[in-house]
Amino acid sequence: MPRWAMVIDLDKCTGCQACVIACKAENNIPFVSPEQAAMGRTISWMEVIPIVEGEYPRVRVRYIPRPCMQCDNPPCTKVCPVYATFKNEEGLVAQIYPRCIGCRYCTAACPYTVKYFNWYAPQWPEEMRACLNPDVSTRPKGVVEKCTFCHHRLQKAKEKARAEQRELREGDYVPACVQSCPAGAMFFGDLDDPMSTVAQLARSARAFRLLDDLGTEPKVIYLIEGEWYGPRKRA
Amino acid sequence: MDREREHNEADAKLFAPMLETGRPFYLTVGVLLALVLWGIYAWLTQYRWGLGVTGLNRPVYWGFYITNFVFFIGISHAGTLVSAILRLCQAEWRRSITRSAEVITVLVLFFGVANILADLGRPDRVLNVIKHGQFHSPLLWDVTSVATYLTASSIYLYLPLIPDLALLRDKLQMLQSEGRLTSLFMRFRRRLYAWLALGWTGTERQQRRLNRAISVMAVLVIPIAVSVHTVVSWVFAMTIQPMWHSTIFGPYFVTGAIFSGIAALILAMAIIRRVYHLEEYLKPIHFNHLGVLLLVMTLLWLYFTFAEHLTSYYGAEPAHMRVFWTKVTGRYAPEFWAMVVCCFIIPFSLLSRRRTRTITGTVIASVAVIIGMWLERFTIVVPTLVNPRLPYERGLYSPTWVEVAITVGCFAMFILLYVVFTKLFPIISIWEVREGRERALQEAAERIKTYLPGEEVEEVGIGVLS
Amino acid sequence: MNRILLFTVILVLAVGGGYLVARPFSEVVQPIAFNHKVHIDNGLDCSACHERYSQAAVAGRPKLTTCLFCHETPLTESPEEEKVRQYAERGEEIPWRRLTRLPAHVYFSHRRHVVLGGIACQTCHGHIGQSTSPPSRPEIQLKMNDCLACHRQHGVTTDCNACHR
Amino acid sequence: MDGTTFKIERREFLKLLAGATSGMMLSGYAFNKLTPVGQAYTDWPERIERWVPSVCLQCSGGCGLMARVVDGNVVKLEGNPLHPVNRGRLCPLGHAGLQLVYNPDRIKTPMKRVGGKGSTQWVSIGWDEAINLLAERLGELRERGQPHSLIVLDGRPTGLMGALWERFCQAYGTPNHLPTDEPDGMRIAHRFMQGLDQLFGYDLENANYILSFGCQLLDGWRSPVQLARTYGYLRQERPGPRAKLIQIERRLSPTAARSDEWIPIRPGTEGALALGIAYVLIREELYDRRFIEQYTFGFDDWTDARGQHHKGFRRLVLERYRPENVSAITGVPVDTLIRIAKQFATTRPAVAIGGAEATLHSNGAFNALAIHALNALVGNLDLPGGVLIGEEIPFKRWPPINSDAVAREGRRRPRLDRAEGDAPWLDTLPLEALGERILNGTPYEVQAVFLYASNPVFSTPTSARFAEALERVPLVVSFASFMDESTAYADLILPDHTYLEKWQDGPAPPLSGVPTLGVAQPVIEPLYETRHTGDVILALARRMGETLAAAFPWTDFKEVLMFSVRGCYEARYGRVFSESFEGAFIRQLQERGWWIPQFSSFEAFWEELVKRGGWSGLFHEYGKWGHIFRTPSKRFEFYSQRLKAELEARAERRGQPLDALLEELNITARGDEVFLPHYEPARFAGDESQYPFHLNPFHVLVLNSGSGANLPWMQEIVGLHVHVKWDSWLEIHPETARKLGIADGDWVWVESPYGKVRIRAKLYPGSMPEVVNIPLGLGHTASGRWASGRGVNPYALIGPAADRLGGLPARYATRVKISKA
Repeated sequence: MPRWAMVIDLDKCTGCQACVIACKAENNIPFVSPEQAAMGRTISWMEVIPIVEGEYPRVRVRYIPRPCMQCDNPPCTKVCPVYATFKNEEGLVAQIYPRCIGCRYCTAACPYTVKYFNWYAPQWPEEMRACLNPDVSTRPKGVVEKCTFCHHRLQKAKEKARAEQRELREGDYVPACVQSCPAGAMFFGDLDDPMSTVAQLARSARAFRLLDDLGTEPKVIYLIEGEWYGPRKRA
Repeated sequence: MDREREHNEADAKLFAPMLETGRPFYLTVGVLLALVLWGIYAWLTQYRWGLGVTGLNRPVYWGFYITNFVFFIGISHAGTLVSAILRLCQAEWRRSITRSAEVITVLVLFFGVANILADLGRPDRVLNVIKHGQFHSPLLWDVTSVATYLTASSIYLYLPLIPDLALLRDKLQMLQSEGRLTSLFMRFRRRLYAWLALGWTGTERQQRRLNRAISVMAVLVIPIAVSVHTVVSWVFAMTIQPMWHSTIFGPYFVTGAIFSGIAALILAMAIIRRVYHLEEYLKPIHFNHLGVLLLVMTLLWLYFTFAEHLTSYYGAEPAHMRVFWTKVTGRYAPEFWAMVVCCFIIPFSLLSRRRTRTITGTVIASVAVIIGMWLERFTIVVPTLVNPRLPYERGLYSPTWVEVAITVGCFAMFILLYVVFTKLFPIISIWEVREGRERALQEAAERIKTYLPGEEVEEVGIGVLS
Repeated sequence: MNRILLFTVILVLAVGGGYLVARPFSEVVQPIAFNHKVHIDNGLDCSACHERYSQAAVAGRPKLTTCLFCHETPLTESPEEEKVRQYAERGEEIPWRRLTRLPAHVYFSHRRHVVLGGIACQTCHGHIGQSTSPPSRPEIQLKMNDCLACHRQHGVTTDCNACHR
Repeated sequence: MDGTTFKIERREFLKLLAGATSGMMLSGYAFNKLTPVGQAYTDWPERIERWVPSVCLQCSGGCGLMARVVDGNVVKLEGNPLHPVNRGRLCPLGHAGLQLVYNPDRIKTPMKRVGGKGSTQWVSIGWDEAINLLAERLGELRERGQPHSLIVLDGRPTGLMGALWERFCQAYGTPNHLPTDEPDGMRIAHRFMQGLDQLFGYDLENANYILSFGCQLLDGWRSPVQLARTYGYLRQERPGPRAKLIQIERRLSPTAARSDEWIPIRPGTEGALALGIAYVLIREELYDRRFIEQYTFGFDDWTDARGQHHKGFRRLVLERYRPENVSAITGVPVDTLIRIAKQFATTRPAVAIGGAEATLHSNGAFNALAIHALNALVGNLDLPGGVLIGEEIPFKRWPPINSDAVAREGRRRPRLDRAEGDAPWLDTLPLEALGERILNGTPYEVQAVFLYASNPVFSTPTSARFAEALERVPLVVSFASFMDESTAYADLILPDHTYLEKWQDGPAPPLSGVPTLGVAQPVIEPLYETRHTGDVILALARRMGETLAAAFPWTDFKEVLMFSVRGCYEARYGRVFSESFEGAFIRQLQERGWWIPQFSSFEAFWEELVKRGGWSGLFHEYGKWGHIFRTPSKRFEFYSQRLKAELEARAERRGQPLDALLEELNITARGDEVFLPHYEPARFAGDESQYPFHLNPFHVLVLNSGSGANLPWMQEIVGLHVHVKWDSWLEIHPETARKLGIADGDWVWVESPYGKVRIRAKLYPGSMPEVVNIPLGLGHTASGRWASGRGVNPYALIGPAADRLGGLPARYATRVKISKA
């Protein structure tokens, strides 16, 4: 069984947010009105966290793209009372909308705050419904949602590979954010395959994980900014 | 029979609320009903449009409802726990207050559950909790323990009610035989009492069995009550969120629960005393005793609060400190310090002196504690959520009219049900008061003798544990 | 006692009435009384009309052009067959109604099940191939437990993610 | 007793009745829920999926797209992996193309204004009627001999559409095909120093040191995805140490944030800093001596043919731009300046790039000259890692036009945006001045305005005046897809397709020096009654008489495209987009001079071109020394002889002394210094004592200066670093804010001599104490439901100023004051 993981090279990231919008387009994420947005109800499975540090003129802005960490030891799945969020055998933390009762325990338990709630039923102008992705359902009101590593792409990739009677290859399955990253800062693959790009990069001395000390074992691995003379990869 | 009449005359005031109803009652019910309807309307609005009509957001996913949930479950400790402990301790002054405490417990639990339902994004799927329940979720523990507690405390309310129901049955029977029972409703009530009284006649055997059942339940209900609030606290403590993930949350919440429970009980007693003119049954001494209990809980609460915050402060983990400062000096400082004033400064200054430990004093302290404890729940739930671990935009939370209405509706409905209960059932345990009047003095005297040196007295077959 | 009886009778009537009122709306009425059996007996395979079941998620319904491939000129004297040409004259597609449906949050791939999994059409669609007139409701009403049972039996994934997105 | 029983019975009956009814309703509802309502299930998605290549037109970056089309709808846009510009990647704005195409606010049919000027009522009309109407009105103008009174404002003047408009203007007889896209100030330097009129590329992938003077490399400059790709490559893909990026800018922009060092600088003094760096290079002899000797002119003092002695660049710099002087002007510490200069000189290849921030000033042209001079000092022209002078796309030339007498006469009239009709670069008027000219009727009355991809009422300083001007013009025609601020003044609206609905060419902006052309087919059927503006031009021409019709021998734009790309087929170099490994081999062959045709016929070429999405030139030939210096001296000219000649010619024509002309052009230098890169103090609107802050209206990648504002996704991510969504914000230095008593999130008034806006202040340590920043692109008053009424438009504050030498609008030359609202 593969263990899907993402590597994000912060040194390459330009903070452009292409990943954010690629995700919204791929996963039928509704936009909310400006008033709702001001209340903090924007849904953004992939979000870039800006960190402004230092004082003028030595100011630094770091951009940290943040999908669901797909923890190996997820604090959210433990607290779900109805098995609406769970970790599947490939390590993806799933979110099953038709099961969810909307108690928002998982959202409160997630130390990365990656879970979002449908405060209202999502809405689109009629014209825009035409460009919804038919591979992904639109969520009803009152359920929790989050980044799924575009697992519908995995299902399609698997089906395609099987139809072609071959094993899944690296690059067959890539989430929309990784696919779109203009700077090539994002990598995706099987962490259990020692030869995969992500596994190699995960071993890099630049590698770190967000809130690593919490023991959540995230499968999103970051590479810190700065000079580095180790092996390099082209996404 | 003579003795019976004697008693009845003495306790006429206890029967009065159930037999006579005046305008103030309807007025009260009317007002409460209006508030309840407002709450229901708010809930329907929320059901129709979704939780978007509340002020909740990301990252403040929980707000008023969860606060209310914890608060109501806390209040529920009023009863059962206090009355059970007092019973087990054979505190004689308990006799006139146990019932009002137990009723609080049973009724308020419903509103704890109701607030959880109000908080669900998909209340229509609530049965998933049973169909697909996952026991690794503390929420399931909650479901289990609250359900158990509701069952146990209902039984615990019912058991001591049986002799009183029989009294009522007999009373109404008497009235009917005198032809004074004309209304259909009264006749229905007579039948209801008869049915609920389970044929109680007060024989020795029945008495013994009842006492035994009550004492078993009293023993049983204490661990359940402790577990309920511990589990409620674990909903928070089992996450790894700053200032939730705390080992003392169990006892801290239980302490707070008993604390607020006693306060609620004092308030309820004071109102009952005033409205139903039960000054003879609920005496200053009762308030004094409960006041002392409240004082103890105040100190205990302060101890836990201090311990909880000091460890956070001293450890100085950045994530914890953000929450800490939000409470102490930041956005939620007004709520936090109001809580300290309400939960400690007011009750402590009033209750620590005998001179101010009067009925008025304890009532003021109780009102403060109830407000303070609600604020405590609020300052536990919200500031942590406002400060997510990652440097997101900090959330702000301001409840909308829907949350206020549902909260008010819950309080109103609780009070309404309480009022209705007092109109249907004796809010002071009549038989226990009688029992006290008949036997307790002598028993107590004998019991006290057993404490004294020298005199070897045979164990007296009294008390609940016999 | 009478009262209880009366109440029961009214309840039964009410539920039954409601069902009867709702029933016509829930029936699937096809624009043409299509005879599956005749087509199968004439040697046509499912894929002749449901073209893409082996390549894609959706098996597809026959386009008018597919029908006209054979029915350009009358093969029988059936008035139903005539309707095909009437649609053609009006330049309209035949508005076939969908009989077997899944909820919107379930993702089902025909290729995956039929080609990769080797599941026979009949497993889910029953004896539609033997029907002589369009059924008004599917013969087999699939529930999630049916899916799960089959998945377990074949030892394939029971991960919720596999079907729910 | 009986009475009571009856009563109960009746009540009971009513209850039962009610119960029965509700029971019936409930059960009916339940059954309906359980089983499908047959009638509703005619909706039967086939899920037939295709991927269609296209070209993104959200900005001028020229990225290739792959559109995922399911059942006739585009459901996702991804990058075309074969396209050399973006290699399968896409920026946020590119993804949001979906929200543009499926935007509910699109104009759905041609429309005609009813009720005359000033009315806001339009009626839908048919295309035939619309085109006939337009042909008639334009015909009248020609009959009256006033074809020149038509102006075409073209916001996308590159590529075939620009050429088509130009040809239409030629055949029709107007000189007024006026570009409205933001000019690139560095072009001035290319013209004066190298005699070339084109935009240069920069070989960033091979550079080791990039000195950016306010160039928004990662915020939408030229081709955002290509730049981001390059950035990633420079950071962690290329072998060897990471390239250094130094950002000299007045704001910590995302580019500055991602650079290795941010050097805040006083607005408008970038040229001085460049000269200060030049000082260090010259003083420490760190410049490329061989290059200076062989390929430059005017570095050392020189004597002209008449024996007159002239000052050289070296002496000017050594005399005037000592680091302490430069530090005093720019506010950049001396040690920083020296350090940067030494790094620039020693970390080769090093390249200096000027951006809009440095050149859109009243002294923009001289800033550009100073910055470009640095590239010459390190000899990094047309070399790996340097400035690249690229090839144009080899479009096939269109047949010449036989224009009639009316057209020829019209074309002889002066262009409306030229102050005196002399050399094209000198004294070009910015857009706002154009508005004034229309209002004043000078030099002639304007009778018709075409708005193509152009929204001057939104993106021009003193836009109210421009609106007035449009009110005054008898015929305003807009080809916009949205009811934007300018289209609101249109008498006729002929909505164009969106880019996913049409054939188009997508030339990539020059960057790698390699000509790259994207070719796009319609991805979906047009959603509405819109029409390709190219087709409209052709249809219009056909209806306007023989001569015009003859100039356009094509039936539709697709034919224009096919005709033109034949040039690529016949170019004997380059290749239809291909996988990089495949391309690498062909490239090696071509670099060695081999040419193997890829296709046997044009048809085969065309088919593959459309399927793969475009054509590219594959490689850049470095060091074409004879080709890149088209100056009188055939060298790189520090001392611009062309500038001198043209200024003198103008002075002479006017019969005034040169100094008087310089005075008029606001040039303070005199003598030889004028023609050398030197520092001219920038002028700012608003007195410093009254308006203490510089206003910096900055670009945001996702807004693309305004067109992104009606895309909800873009509104959601607009102000990432200050946590602002759906709104504008004012970035202010925390200390400055404290002094003014402004807290984060407070409403403030920003007032310039030209206007006043109310905006929310955000404390941002990345703003300079004396500069406040407002994003460009919000504050629409029209343009759709999501754009309209959100945020403020900084153009309301900006004065109509320009660099009069280079014709650059001085967008960054306004001062403001701030007060709490």
